[in-house]
Amino acid sequence: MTLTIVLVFAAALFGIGLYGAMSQQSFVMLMMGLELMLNSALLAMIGFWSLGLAGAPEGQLLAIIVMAVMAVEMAVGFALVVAVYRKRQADMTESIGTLKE
Amino acid sequence: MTLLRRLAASAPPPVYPCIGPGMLDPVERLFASGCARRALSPASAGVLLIAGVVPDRAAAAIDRLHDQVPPPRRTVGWSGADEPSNSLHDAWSGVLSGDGAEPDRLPDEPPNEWRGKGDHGHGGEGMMGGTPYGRPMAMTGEDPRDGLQLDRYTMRVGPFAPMLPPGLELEVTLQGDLIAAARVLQPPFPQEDTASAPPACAARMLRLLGLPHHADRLLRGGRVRAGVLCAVPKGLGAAMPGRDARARLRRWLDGEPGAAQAPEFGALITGLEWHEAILMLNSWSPEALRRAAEAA
Amino acid sequence: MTLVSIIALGLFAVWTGWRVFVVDSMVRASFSLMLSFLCTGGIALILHADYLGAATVFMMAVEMMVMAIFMVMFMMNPAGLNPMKMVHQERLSILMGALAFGVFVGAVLRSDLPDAPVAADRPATFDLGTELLGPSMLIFETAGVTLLAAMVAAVVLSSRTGRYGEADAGARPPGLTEGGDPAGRQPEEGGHHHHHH
Amino acid sequence: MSPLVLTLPVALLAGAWLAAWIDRLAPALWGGRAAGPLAPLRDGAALLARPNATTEAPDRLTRWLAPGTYLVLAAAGLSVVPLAPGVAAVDSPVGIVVWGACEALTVVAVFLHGWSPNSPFPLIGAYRYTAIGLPVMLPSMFVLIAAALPAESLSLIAVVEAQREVWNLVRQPIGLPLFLIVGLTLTLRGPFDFADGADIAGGTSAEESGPGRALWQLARLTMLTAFSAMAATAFLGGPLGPGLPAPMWLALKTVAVMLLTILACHALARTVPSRMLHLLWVAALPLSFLHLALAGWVAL
Repeated sequence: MTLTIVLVFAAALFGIGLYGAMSQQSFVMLMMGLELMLNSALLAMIGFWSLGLAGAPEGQLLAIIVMAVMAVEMAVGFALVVAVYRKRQADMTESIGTLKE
Repeated sequence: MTLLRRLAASAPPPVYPCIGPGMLDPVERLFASGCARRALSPASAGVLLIAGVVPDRAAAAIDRLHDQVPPPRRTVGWSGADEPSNSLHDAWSGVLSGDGAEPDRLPDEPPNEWRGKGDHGHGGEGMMGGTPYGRPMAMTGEDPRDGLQLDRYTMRVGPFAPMLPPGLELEVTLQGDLIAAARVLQPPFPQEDTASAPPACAARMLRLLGLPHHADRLLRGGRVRAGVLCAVPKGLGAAMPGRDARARLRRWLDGEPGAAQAPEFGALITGLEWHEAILMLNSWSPEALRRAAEAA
Repeated sequence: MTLVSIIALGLFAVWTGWRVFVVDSMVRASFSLMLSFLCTGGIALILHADYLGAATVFMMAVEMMVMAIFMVMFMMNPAGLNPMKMVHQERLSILMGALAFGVFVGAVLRSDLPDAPVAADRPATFDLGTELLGPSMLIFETAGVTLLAAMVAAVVLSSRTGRYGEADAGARPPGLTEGGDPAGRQPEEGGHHHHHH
Repeated sequence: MSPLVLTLPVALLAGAWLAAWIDRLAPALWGGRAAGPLAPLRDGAALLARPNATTEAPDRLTRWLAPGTYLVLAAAGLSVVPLAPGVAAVDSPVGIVVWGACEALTVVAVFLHGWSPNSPFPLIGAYRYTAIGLPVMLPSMFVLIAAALPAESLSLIAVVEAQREVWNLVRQPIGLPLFLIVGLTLTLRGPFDFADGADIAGGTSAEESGPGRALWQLARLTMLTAFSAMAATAFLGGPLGPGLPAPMWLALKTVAVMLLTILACHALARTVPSRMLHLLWVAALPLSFLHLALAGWVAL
């Protein structure tokens, strides 16, 4: 029962995150959508680990990997935003329809 | 409530000073004596101290500062001839009891009319246009340091800003903490020689370095060890090698007077961070800054 | 009690997650996202994943602080002074979001979820440590090296000077219309940054 | 969570008052006048008797939320500190990580405090503090993990137990000085007070007066109390000691760390932010990494 509730919340967070990642024009807002999807994955994993796997350590390991993925996404994402901003003075996805220049 | 008020009345009153010509040294000694606490911003003060005869050009600034002191508030004038601590304490009790509160001097209006204007009734137009809530939107501009084009914000500081010599008015354009452009609008007021004496000047710098007790010790005639010099970055405000802000503070700590005239500082502070710029400006005496600003 | 707090935290997590895309101010958006993560951390604490819960709070506080600063740096109108909606393909996105939610909820409700709650006295943090530095050492080390690579990549990508000259040499801002004149800074200005050095 | 949680407000308020008084005694070291034990109450009353300052279009909710959060973080950080061997108000198996989370959220609280009044100097203070506060989190983590190494546990109760023979201060001599940097940053003090400095007219609290300012000052002082207790636990053996009751030992050691922090606050000059940032990345971070490696080697 508790696991179902946790997973429904995770599904809701994923839905909102997907909406954000698809609809936002700004790079940084787009990244927020991605982060929200990872948040949902984290929540689901913690739910499964705690309520479905009787605390098998691999479940926590996976959650740690998700956190590392978030950190990598942030670091490389922001570096790309800086690089594009230098080149194009642009912070919106439409502005880089082409990789030329 | 009365207990709270009685306790509060025995605390040193928070005073924001508006320092006129020739009054810098008396005001600094007043606060070093401990009978009042110098508020760093009008919002944190209860009493406004008008020291000396403030020239007309700064009268509007006093009205603005007056209105920024949260009511109930009191204003105290001081010519420097008498001992002001009694009148400051009387004003503070008046502030706490709330009688005889002074009303606002200026109407509370934004720099641009915005109510009911624009697409959303807040003065803005489109995404970047108009004056939302009365202020124009910040626009991107060249970054003097690494070329990333970021928003610029222009503001006026002075004439009674606590980190600048009284009277000095600057218009600075900031990119975050970085001064992208600076212009001197008004020179500092002339001050007595005592305000440019080495201990007074060094004390001002020490306060900016977060060492108020060292500063008070200097004003009482004590000495401060030269270890504090490491906090001033080397080469800051160097007119020529070995003549930087650190060297100037060292001379003051040794009791030697500094240069009589500063170089043209509007250009010098451009490209520095705010803290560096303020340290550098305070590494010249108020008189040296006044001569430089009037020569420019 | 546990269930009630999980539901409360979950609802707050979803609400703050939604607020991220509703508010105009970028600082509010970042910290809404942070609150959503904090709720996840709270649920983890309730579900006995102590280390994960506390680490989520720690990581996300730092990450969202950085996020807020980048938002303010790069967004025009970061404070949301003029209300704005910078979205594209919004209908499709809403549809996809709703679809994803529906599919997941359907899968959750239809599948036979395992029911094996963690024992309250299980040393979860100790287990995690032995797992990380025992059987899964390789995965853990790979994650570490990946993070290092990401750090190096971030510095290389974001620095101005590079092997082939300045990153913004000849930079040309995008036009307001497709193929239109560059908006904002003009391209010929791009050339003479060097006079500041 | 145990009924011991009720002791937290008392401990925090007493610690805040003591820290405020020591702050007012400090001028005596430089020949100034020391104030009596009532001075903090007088100054507090002087703030409470004034109204809150208003600014144009502030973020009203966040303006209260920021100092409130800061206060709650101090309480949360103190809650995991063992009051006696084996006894803590909140017996968390990952107490050190909980404290780390409180540190990280403190940066957010200070940023929001500078952001909410909608005024330039507070905002500059907020940005500056964030730039300094985030890199300080890294040495903080290394130092705390090093303190946990001899205990082979992230629980503060185990960290205390592991110091029965010898304090961590002896095993890891540069841990406490590095942790003092963290403490000065968390409490916005002296050389690390980049949020509320004099050059930006009081920084994040430039637009504050009245109860709002009082709450902010109280939160800073309670955070100093929580930090001192945490440092005493991680490096000075916390409640361990002969003769006196265990909580007394913790209180004494907490006051000792508090004295040290306040002395460092008043005696050390603050340099410019860019130089401090450089020092943090180039000196403090490698030093803390070396410290962790040495601590690991000693623990083996």
